[in-house]
Amino acid sequence: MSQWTNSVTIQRWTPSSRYAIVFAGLVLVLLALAPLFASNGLLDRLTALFIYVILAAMWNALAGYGGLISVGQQAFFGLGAYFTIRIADLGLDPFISVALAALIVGVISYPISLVMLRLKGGEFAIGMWVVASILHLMVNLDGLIQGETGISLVSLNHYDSAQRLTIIYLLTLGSMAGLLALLFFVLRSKTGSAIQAIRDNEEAATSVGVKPEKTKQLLFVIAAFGIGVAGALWLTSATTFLPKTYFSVQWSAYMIFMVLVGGIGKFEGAILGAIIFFLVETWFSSTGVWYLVSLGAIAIAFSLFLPKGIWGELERRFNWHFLPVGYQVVEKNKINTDKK
Amino acid sequence: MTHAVSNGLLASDLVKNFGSVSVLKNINFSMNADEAVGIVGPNGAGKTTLLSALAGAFQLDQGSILLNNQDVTEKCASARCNLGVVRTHQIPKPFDGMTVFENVLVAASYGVDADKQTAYQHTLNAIQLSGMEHVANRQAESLGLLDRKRLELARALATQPKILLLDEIAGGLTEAESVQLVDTIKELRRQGIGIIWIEHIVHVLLQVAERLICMDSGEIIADGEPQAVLSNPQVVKAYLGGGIE
Amino acid sequence: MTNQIIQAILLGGYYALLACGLSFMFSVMKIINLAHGSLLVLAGYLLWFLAEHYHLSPFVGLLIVTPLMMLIGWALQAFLLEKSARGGELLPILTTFGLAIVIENLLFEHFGANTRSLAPYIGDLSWQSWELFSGVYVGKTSVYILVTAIIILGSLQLFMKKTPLGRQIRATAHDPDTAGIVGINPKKASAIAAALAMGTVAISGLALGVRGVFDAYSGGPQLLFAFEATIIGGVGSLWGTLIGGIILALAQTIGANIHPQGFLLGGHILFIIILLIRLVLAKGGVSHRMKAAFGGAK
Amino acid sequence: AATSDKKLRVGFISPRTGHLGAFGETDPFVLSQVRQALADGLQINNETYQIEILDRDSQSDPSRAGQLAKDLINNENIDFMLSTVAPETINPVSDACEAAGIPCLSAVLPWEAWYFGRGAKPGQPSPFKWTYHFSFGVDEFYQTYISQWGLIETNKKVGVMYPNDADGNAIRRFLKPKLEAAGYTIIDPGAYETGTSDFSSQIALFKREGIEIFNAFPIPSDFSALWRQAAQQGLTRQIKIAQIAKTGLFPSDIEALGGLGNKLASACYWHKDMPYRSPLTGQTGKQLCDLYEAQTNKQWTQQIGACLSLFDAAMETLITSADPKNKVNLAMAMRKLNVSTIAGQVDFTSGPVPNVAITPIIGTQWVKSKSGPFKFDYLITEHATDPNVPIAHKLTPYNA
Amino acid sequence: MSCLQVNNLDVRHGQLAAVRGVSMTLNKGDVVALIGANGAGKTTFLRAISGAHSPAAGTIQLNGNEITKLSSHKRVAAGLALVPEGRKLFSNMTTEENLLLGATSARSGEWNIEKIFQVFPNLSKRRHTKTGTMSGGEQQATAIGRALMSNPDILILDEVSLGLSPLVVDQVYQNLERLLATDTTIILVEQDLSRAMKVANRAICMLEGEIVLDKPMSLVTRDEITDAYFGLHKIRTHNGDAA
Ligand SMILES: Nc1ncnc2c1ncn2[C@@H]1O[C@H](COP(=O)(O)OP(=O)(O)OP(=O)(O)O)[C@@H](O)[C@H]1O
Ligand SMILES: Nc1ncnc2c1ncn2[C@@H]1O[C@H](COP(=O)(O)OP(=O)(O)OP(=O)(O)O)[C@@H](O)[C@H]1O
Ligand SMILES: [Mg+2]
Ligand SMILES: [Mg+2]
Repeated sequence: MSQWTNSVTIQRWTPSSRYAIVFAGLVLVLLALAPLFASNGLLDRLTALFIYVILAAMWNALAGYGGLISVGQQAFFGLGAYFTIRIADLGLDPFISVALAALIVGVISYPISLVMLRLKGGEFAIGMWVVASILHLMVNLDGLIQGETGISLVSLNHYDSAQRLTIIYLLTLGSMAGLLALLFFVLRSKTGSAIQAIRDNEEAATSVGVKPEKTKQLLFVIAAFGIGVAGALWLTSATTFLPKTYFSVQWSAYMIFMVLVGGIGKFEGAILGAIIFFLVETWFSSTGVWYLVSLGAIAIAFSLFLPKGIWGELERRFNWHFLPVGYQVVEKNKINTDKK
Repeated sequence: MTHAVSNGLLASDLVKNFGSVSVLKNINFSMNADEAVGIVGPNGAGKTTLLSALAGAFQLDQGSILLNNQDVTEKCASARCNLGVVRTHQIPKPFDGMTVFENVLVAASYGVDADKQTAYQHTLNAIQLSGMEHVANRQAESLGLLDRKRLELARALATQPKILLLDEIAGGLTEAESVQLVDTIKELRRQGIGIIWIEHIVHVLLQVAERLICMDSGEIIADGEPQAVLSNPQVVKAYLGGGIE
Repeated sequence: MTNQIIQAILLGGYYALLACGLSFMFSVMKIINLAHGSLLVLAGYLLWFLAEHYHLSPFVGLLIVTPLMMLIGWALQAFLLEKSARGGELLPILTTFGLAIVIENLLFEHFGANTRSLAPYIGDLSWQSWELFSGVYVGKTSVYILVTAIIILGSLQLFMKKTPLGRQIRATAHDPDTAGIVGINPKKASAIAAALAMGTVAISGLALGVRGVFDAYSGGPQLLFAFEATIIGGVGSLWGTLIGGIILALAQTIGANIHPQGFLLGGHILFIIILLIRLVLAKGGVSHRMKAAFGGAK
Repeated sequence: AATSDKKLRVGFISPRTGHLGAFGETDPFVLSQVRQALADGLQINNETYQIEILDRDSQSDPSRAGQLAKDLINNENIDFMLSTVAPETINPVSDACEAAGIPCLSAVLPWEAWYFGRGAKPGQPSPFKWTYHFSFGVDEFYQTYISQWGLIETNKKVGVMYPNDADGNAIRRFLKPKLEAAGYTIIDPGAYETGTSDFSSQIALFKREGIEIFNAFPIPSDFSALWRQAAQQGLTRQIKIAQIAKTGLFPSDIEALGGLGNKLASACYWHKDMPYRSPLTGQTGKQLCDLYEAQTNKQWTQQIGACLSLFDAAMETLITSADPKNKVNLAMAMRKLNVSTIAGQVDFTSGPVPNVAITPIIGTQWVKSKSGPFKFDYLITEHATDPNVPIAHKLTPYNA
Repeated sequence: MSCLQVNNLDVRHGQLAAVRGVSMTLNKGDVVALIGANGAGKTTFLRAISGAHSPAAGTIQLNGNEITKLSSHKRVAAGLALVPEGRKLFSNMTTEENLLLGATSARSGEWNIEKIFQVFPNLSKRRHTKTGTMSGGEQQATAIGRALMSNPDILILDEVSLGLSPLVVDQVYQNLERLLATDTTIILVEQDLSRAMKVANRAICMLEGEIVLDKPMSLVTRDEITDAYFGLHKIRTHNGDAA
């Protein structure tokens, strides 16, 4: 009776994924050394790329794994930047302000999650947009911000320009690596399975012991925190805080584009999507309006014709699983080989 | 047949309305933790609703539920699952985006307090018990109806239930398939798991149930030894018609 | 105070008119159309274009733009919505969001950055008013807009309930495959539904252009207003949308009275509160009684 | 020096598209004039430098403006940055230059919103080393308004609509007390959020108070909604002077208002009838605008001259710096800049703070054109901040 | 004359060939019991016939007319009606509305709403009830009624009795027998062999996407069908079958 259960084992890492992790580690080291040889322009662009990766990974965690599609995540992007300004205005070092601001965003997102997670589907999606509008308007009530005109993080001027660029670069790189690791850890844990189960069928998940509220709240808060970090870092790199820009729904458009193109619900997909978006932006954003039109059109095309994105397609064709969060049941004598 | 049970389920005075329709009307029900109870009744009688009430899928309008003398009325489905009461769904609700193994693993990890290796073991056992070894790595989305129903069962089993609530898991099975299913359920009975089983295919149900309940219009109209219930004229009139016996 | 309440009701009519197409798509076709705002602006631009270049009064322009928008609705259904609706509940959100970005940037590409209004093309009507009683004026256009909202929502409601076509549209929205099996042409039914929705959007576009100004990127706020009106009034009830619009406008007015910056905040916060109340009502023992009470009113 | 040294790269970032696209609409024309004038290079310290202008469109998007600035600085190695129009473009560009140590000159944005808006504190030394700005400020508005409003007999009751943004806040904070001190009664319902679609409560207040002067700093879409509602609810009938700023600068804004646009009072930061000549192109305002109208069939706008004046000042900076490749020299040259441009004198030596030079604001009125070819004429009604500018029209009451 | 002819039909679900090279000819008045294990492909086959699922290869002819490419609503107009597995009623609409919808592409014929209510008298008191809240039996009756409203030549019933209580199953079959009197051609999927054998005059068995048995009911035995059910693995377990 019990032969089968004894003849199989559970595989999580595949050889290719081991190589991938080592490779990712090497890339990180290389990136960390970049300030030694890269030009200021490159460092600055890479900083933007890292922030895109954070945004895509967070939105993907929420939508791809949690099934929570939101067009209001700019709420936390804006808040991250706002609190950085607010705290720095009290006289704290701007980089310490970044960390504090992200924490505050995480904390604030908790009560928001209590309300918003009760909504489903499209109501959640647009409800979050309304939340973003509310937060935007509330931030505007702060006299420091001067309404839509915004204000700059002048305390950054204490650092000289080269030093400042390097600090921001390394801080962003570190944040990205840390946040990706955090996400990967959470998604691979049993919480990750629960998150996906809730996405697919909340009622069934509840009936086998999952606590959907808690699990979703955790995911929501992590995503908000991550996006808060992104917003705060963006501010250090851009210096100027303008409520309308930071709370713009455009950020949601970017996140959606990155995740759809890269591959929704694929950990690697979000990263790939961010890189693609970054390249597209670098090469084509000078075409202005047409660039934005194409972003929208490409997002539509992907969601209709390649719903699993580029990574999903690669995964299907070549059976790549570099950063697997799932499980495979394999026969014990076939272990250590990638499944066909 | 409500009697105080120190070890089992005791539901008193359950009332549930959907809008203006009252679906459960003062249901009183009890079972011992090691009993096998069959539930029959016409369509729309409220069987599934009763099962959902016991499993904690919604809040009752009135009434209370005791499990092993502990009041669980206010407890949600996941808490009740942790206490050992778990259900399957009449219309299967698989986690479409996950493999069969992952589906069952969620149940094994959350239904009962278990470390990782134990959870794996529970998962594999449940998969084997419900005959899904060959599809363990399949995406649940691609399963046919039969395997979906099996998956419902496997998921429920992986939570190591003490009382298992089954909702029409034999519907649409061929004869051979139902034989297999009955064997599985009998195995669970040997392990001492209590069972409540809703089924319209009465002859399958009778192979397992030691006690039969018939519901009609939100009320229990008969409860007791299966043959006696089946020959109850009220049951015949409301449920069986001339179809059986 | 009376004056403000009257103005708020008129404003509510405007929101309801903005929301018609969205509410219709949401309640009947189960699609949340995030491109609604941009389509509204598109209609506004079309009317503006006819007025500016062919000197057609926007009211006459409507005779051209409405069929045009209906055609667009048909095309949307055929090429975008149908396929995305099959991908589950969330896919249309993504595709229509993408569509919104495409439309607004195309509009920008074509019409540039200047804000436009239809008011100049309707002459003095744009600011004429009636004096209701001493000191209380109601703008003529505002009244027309409210009346139009009532007429459109009412006739849509009747159409969906009473006519075979309305029935077919509802059935198709519920399950297009089964609709086909039953003998309904699902493509035709949903194309008609989408065309109807976009037809109302043409009229909403007129209201938008007459009451205020728009530019290519004005769609977002309009979408939020429309969505809020729809949700506050209760999804599935077209009449509710009218009530929703008025409640939204009242909340904004109250917000504005509490704090000069509270106009938009008031509306948004009310929206969140209503969502919460709805959720609380849907749970718990009192729910069905409350629902029965409210439901009867709809 | 090697020939490559004799090339100067100048970045220019303005909103060509987006919400503020109306401002940048004329930039291509101005750029073509500037490039033509610089075709043979610029003489600096007896050497000829080729000037390459790298113009970029901020799309009215501040984050894009900041990115473009960084791109120009890091990848295009520009020597000098220019930027114009509104905080959305200028502030992020200035911030990027300040961060990277690149000289930057900008114009057309009330200087308070540029200086304090970027975090400088009154009474403290200027935190900016690399960025300079010339523009009008609150005080110019004050002088112009006092002068303009004195032209017509009123009850001196002013209803104001100042939004919650840098301009609005600065105006409320600095202008309102001055106007009150000058004997005007200010009815201020408080800051409103842009995007508000109903102004009934404010209109009711103004009617109750019987205001005869109306002053607002709204964005165009807000004003259009506000003013129509004011007309519908009977407010405009009592208004003698409707003085608006920030909106109504361009003919298209006014045309969009239809009949309600006629006789709106405005104030311009440049006018084609200003009696100045561009040192760079040698053109007068009138010549410049006639050329524009002939080339495009569109009515002239005030941004044409303002934009050219930025280039006038920039080229003068390069010339006076002696060594334009030296960034510190350039910054010092800006600090000492005092030059006559097509928009009049730009003088950093007498500014209110070291990084700012003040330019005038001229009272105007939109009047239905009698002779065409365009629908409205934009006529000068007063010249308190720059008496060289000729007055062409007597301000007429709005409700007359 | 044959009223429905299927030639070499292949139907796929993505990679999976659910129906493989199936041919079948139906004559007017046939009452066919379509039998097969779970996943044999019955539903897929019937959905392909009714146009809900387009086949990968093969042809379908109705009354001599090619309908392979026709969309499902046109097949209804041509005289084919399906009562789908799981009933698939429009649950947010009333019984009457569901029935009226069935008449959208109706041909002329004897069926109309009053006649349906005559045949299913228990429905008439549910006329204005939303079908979503009705009992399974009432729903099944409505589904059959809805199909009849189009006055079909061929009526296809997929798993008519799935999930229904014995009493309701009886009712459904009583109603079916009334239909038989009207000379309608019927295809019926039914797991309950005894039932199927009682009403049908022809048995077709499917196994793994293919037809493995096709005979008049009078000529088949129970064992033959059971064999066909499971292919080679013969399992003969007759548990206390319905008496
Ligand atoms: N969520 C709901 N909202 C409204 N009515 C409901 C809901 N759930 C069930 N009902 C109604 O309650 C009644 C009982 O439903 P239930 O599913 O419990 O019946 P059942 O006995 O399981 O029937 P079946 O044998 O057909 O499965 C039915 O009339 C059903 O329509
Ligand atoms: N939507 C689908 N996607 C993928 N595979 C499917 C789908 N529907 C059915 N299948 C597969 O096609 C095969 C035939 O299924 P079908 O439903 O036609 O069988 P059936 O004979 O009607 O079975 P049952 O008696 O369970 O209704 C099965 O293997 C099933 O798993
Ligand atoms: Mg049930
Ligand atoms: Mg089937």
